[in-house]
Amino acid sequence: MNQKLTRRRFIKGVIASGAAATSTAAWYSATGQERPSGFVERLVRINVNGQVRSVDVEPQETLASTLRYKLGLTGTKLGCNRGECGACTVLVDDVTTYACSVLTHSMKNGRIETVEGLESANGDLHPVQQAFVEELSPQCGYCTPGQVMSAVGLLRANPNPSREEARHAMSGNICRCGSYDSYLDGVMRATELIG
Amino acid sequence: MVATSHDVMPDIELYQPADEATALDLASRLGNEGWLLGGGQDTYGWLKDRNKTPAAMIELTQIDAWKGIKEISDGIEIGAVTTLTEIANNPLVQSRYGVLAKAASVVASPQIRNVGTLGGNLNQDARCWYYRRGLDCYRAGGNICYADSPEGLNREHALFGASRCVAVSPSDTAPALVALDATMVVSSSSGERLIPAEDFFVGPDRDILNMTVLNDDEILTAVRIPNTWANAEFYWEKVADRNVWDFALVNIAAVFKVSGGTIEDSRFACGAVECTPRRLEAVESEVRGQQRSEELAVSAGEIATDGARALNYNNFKIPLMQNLVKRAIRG
Amino acid sequence: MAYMHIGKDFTPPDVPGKVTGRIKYAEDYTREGMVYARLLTSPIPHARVLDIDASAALAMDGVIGILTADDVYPDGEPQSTGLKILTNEPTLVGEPILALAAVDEKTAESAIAQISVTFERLPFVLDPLDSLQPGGADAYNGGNTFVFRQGFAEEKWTADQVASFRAGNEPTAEPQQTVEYGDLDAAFGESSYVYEGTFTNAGYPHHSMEPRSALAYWEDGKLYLHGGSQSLTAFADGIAGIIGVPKEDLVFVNAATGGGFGQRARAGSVPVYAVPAKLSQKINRPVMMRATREEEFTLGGARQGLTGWIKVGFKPDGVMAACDLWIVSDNGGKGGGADAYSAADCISVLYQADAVRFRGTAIGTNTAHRGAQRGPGQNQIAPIISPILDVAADELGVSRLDIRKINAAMTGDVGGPQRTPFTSAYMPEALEQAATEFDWEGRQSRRRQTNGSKVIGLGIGQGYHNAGRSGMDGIVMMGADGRLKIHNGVGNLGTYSYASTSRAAAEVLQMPWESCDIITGRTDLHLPITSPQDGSNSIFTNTRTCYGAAQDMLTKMKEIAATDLGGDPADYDISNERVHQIADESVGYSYAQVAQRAIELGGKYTGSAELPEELAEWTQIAVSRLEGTGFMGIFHDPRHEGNPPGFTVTACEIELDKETGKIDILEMISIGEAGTIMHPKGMDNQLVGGAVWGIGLSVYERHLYDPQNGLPASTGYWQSKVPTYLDTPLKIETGWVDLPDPENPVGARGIGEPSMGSVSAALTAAITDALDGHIFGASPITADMIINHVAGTSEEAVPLAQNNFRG
Amino acid sequence: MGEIVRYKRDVWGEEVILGVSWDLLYVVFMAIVILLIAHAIIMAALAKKNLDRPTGDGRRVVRHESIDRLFHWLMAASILVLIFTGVAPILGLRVAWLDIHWISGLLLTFLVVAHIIRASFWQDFKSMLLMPKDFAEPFDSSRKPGKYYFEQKGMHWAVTVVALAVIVTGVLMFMQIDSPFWDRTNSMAEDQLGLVFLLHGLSTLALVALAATHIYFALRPEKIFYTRSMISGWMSEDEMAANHDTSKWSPKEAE
Repeated sequence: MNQKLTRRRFIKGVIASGAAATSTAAWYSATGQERPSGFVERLVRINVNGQVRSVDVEPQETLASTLRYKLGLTGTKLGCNRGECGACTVLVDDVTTYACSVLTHSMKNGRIETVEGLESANGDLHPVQQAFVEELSPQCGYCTPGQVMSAVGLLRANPNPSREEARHAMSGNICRCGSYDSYLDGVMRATELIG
Repeated sequence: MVATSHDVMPDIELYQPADEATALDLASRLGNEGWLLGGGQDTYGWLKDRNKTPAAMIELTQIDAWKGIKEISDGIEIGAVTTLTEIANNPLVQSRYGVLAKAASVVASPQIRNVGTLGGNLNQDARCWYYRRGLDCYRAGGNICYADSPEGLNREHALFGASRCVAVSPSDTAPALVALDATMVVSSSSGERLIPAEDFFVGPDRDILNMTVLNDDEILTAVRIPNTWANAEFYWEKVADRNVWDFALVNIAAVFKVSGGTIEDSRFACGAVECTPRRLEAVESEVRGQQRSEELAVSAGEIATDGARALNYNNFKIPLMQNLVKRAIRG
Repeated sequence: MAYMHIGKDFTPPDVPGKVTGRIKYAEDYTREGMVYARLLTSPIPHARVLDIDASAALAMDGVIGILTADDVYPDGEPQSTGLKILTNEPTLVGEPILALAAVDEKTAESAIAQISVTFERLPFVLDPLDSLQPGGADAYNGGNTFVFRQGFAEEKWTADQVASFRAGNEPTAEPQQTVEYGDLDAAFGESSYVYEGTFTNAGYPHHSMEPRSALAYWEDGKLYLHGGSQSLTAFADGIAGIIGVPKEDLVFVNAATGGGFGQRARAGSVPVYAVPAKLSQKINRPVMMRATREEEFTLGGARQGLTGWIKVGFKPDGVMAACDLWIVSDNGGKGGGADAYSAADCISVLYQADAVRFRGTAIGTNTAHRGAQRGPGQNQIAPIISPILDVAADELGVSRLDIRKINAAMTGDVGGPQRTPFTSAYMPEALEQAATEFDWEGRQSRRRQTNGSKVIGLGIGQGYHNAGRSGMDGIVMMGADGRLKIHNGVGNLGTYSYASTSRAAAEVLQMPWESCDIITGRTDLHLPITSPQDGSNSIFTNTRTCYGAAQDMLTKMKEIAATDLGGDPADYDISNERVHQIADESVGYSYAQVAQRAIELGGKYTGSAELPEELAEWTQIAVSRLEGTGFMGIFHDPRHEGNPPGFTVTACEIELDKETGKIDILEMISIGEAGTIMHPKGMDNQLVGGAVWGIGLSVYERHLYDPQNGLPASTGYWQSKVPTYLDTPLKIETGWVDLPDPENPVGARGIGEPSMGSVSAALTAAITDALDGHIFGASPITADMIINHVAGTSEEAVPLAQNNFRG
Repeated sequence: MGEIVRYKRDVWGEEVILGVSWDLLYVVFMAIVILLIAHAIIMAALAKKNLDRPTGDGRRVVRHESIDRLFHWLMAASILVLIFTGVAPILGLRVAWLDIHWISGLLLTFLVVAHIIRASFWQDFKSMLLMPKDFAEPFDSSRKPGKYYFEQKGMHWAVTVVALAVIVTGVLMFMQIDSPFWDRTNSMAEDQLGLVFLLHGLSTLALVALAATHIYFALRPEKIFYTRSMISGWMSEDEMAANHDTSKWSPKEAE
């Protein structure tokens, strides 16, 4: 327990005549007030890989937690859980996003796509996946789902990127094995596969 | 009680107000127990580490009024929860305020720019490693600075304006906005106040616990950039260790009004050398009315670091800052 | 030789699973009733736990139990360096003290905060030279160094000796280890250019992408352990011992590993996997222990930092006459490695110096544990020695390429203090190929060209690591379906060597790849022992075993065919998945038939008799379980002779901005010399991956500790500066010499480690080139160092400090 | 509320003292205000009995030499500046207080040291000494004091103790920040540092209370001639006779 009492909190205490701030939930229940509007409901319906799923999501839950531990979509990896590596990259409305560093509640209105949702109905790999296989882009593979999602996001926005554009778009993904060159080969190959 | 490595978001409430009034009301009711949430890129690390323990998050990104870039009578207004990606790619910003577009385009990484907001980038907390580790240093309300000592890891710390705390302003967009003479629109349930960008940030001498002058009940809702420096020549550069993720070792934003090779007027701001973006007024007056030249660049560069007080491992920032000023003047 | 598989690209079977996210890493598994464990780690760099009060935590809802060092070591902790499962005597911040299991991670974290641990704080030290000072703190309880078979010892220099070394002079203290060959004095006497100076290498953290999380549960007396490792059976063999479970009762499940660069090769580097295993045993629930990125920094450890003095002499023609090397290495909080010796060995191998002397002392510090990690010593010395070679070349008027060619190792040469002959060595060819493909000569006109504040630097560098072991076992099986099952105990660390070595077996049996299955990923599939997958050895080591096992199967096929169908085994050959008479191809068996016959015959054909002697215990267990289930080819690999080297050469062109200290690598080419290339794309991956590591080592990666309090400051990717897409070249060209090595049946040697060293050597050479021959004598060379050098400013850094900013 | 000491974790996670709980500032401030208001009310209720106040007219005697007055007011000013600059950040005022604070602190330190030396060798040190017999003074209306009456001596010595505490801890704290004279180090252990902060905080609280009390009494109508004397240097013989025993204090006549 942190005994820290910030000076500003003291001021607030003085101004508010000593009404100590506590946990808001406790405060509202103690004061008998209704919670202000905007308070989130835990049960949400989220669109993941084209399927709408009902999930009980804690207010503070990150999207990566929901995907991995509530929906079993373990393709989304946690490399750092701090937005410093990119292994958890998913697409939300086609935009690359660190799933470890957004709240599920913030993304609940978006179209969420993970690496598991890329294959076609008949099981064909997505061109990016196919290209990554052909170019042997992954090494250890732990960052690969994130790299795949970044590449897919790039190619949706720009189906014909230069290698330089590709590396900028992919730059939010660390590969500790150092397979950047092979991933870029893969992205360039994917542009050919997409045609 | 013993230090352990945390990684899981602790219990915390979340509010997602859909309109301005509710958000302002929440901010005022929750005070410093409420954490304003933009893109959250400088939030979840704090919370997972349990180094900041607000009771609730107030998410601002659902409020459309605070999003987007629009023209106003004098310049443009950028909503505070507009993403950095949108700012970097916005044609209006790119064409008129290129220095801001450039600055926004090199923040952190693409994914962080995709959800990270302008307001978040401006309000982000100090990146001093000790502070981030959750140590009870001055900035955390304690009574010590671990970085400002002969052995402290202070390579990334301040040259100017240190007062017990030696952390620097980590923002890339802040110097650009100071250079552009932007105005911060700050709202609370009791009204709105306009703060010049330069005065929005606060050093440890005046407030060691905060990086900006925002009060607990206030929300930065928009940034207005006047026409004064629209379409001006500009220089932007960020020098960081790595070209992705890293915060600037020093960055510079400069805008110029040039006529016939003569710099009629200019504004310079450097980041990562002080707790606030550092406006370089002495440089501005040095170059006013002068032709761009190497000699001018050198003399202005030296003036730029007058009064710098280096720590043990950030000496290099002095020549680096001088060099960036030189480069800005060379154009 | 025209191979069917070798030298050809293929898709390793796990790749689709990697691009679809389907392949499972340890933390992707769940188990009914699984609970979550988190670690409580030491907040103090050196301490003794006096008391643990977990009563408040254990009383919390959802808390299941805790595991302490007392549970793990009922007879007391081992009194030696080396990682412990849990400890009451932490010697670094972040060392695990106890683990707590709860119904979810959040509860576990909250509960850990309620545990009160009383520590006795002990003096700590973060730099070996500080520990060597009279009165300097000792990192361990009982000394600052650990002598094998003798125990802890304290080693001190005089204050003058430390000061003199820090001032740049040759250490005068007595080294722990001295190795030398040749007449050093005479060799220096012949030298017309002598360089002498000190240097520092920071350690660099392992930081594999997958933190070392692990899941363990017990079922039917067997321990199932899911964890990431670089080596499958070698790791399982070791971790069984650490946990204290009989080998036959351990099932190690490890389909994929999220990065392994040395620190996950041996169980001794990851004893923390015993935590979920023991905790699961204690609380009788499946336990998932998830490690955080911060914990991964500490658990993952780092390469040793080196502080040294080097003196190198060159004859007028550029021949390296002598190298004298004195290194104080940082053994971290848990003992280290032999990097310093390997650094000297590497100089001897790569530059064929007439005389070499190595003196070294290894001292503990209260920092992350040190050990195997991509190029022990060879790669740290690469950025130090390469610029020296260039300055010597310029001084002597020899071209920088020629000075490397003159000194290059070739077949017939010997290397290292032991004067070990190479199995084969084609360094001149590699240099030539790199120079040609890079147009080294043509580019010389660009050397030191300036463009504003930017200046061009050119660099060429070499990398080396011993790249092959032997003495392991191989098993191949075939069922009545005629498919070849290659039992491969090589770990899946991302090099695909588990697959490319398996191709040696397919090659022997001329088996279409589609008809082969690699049996791997979990030890209950009965896999033979292998060497740990460190030291660039898998390709050499395990092509030998796979090849040998398939050869055994081939011999047996011919025997069966000859017995059944007449003639002598020598009259038989194979093609199109048939064993048949050479004279009449219609007389023979399909593989399915011969396998069926083998199963009917049993005995040696199914692993029931006439097994090779000296099979490892681990392999024997596998064989005993496979016995009678199919046609078996089995092999125990005899020892090879000589040193199979892995060599690389890298050339690069950089643009260095003197005003910002930033380096842009414009072009880079890396050439591998690793015998026959098994798998071109895999080889390419090793070269480009090694390049990124080399760039990290040379200019980015940090290993920082706060000297005031011993806290690690580079626990995440951000602070440790792992290179990104935009810090590495847009395109790294690769190539290889591709000449076979005689000591390997398919001619192959390994490559993983040298690919990093040559890049570091070339890059630092290019930096020195761009700065008119300035030698930093350090890795990494960060932007601030370049800015300070150019501006003539300096920081008040402690000279030769390893875990802090260096001068 | 309720806590006196604030704690923090040191760099290794162990709980150490951080300083005084600034909630106490509020408590002390309110307590002093209440006490003084109570005093004022009581005094007002008793006021009728004390109608004949000594007059300031007539012959004047020297109470405070100009140098002493200068010392007093400089000390007063520096203490007030110190209190204001020290309390401002606690109250959340965004002022650049630290430099002013330590400069005032240095001034105060200098003045105090100079005053101690002066008082020890050149001033009538005895006049300020608080003797055991002085403790009877408040309870015996027949006893009149010398130059300083009991409460004044008490105030002086309380301020002395508190000011010395605040100065000693302040100097130690000053040594923990960067100054024009040195670059700071982290040589003081965190638990010791916390203790210094705590003592500085506690003495600050005491100083606030004493300063408030002192100012209150200085402004009381029946005492205001003392304040006048601290400004102008003199008091009337009438005032002296009414409040002091001239056998114990015989000041020279004012010009």
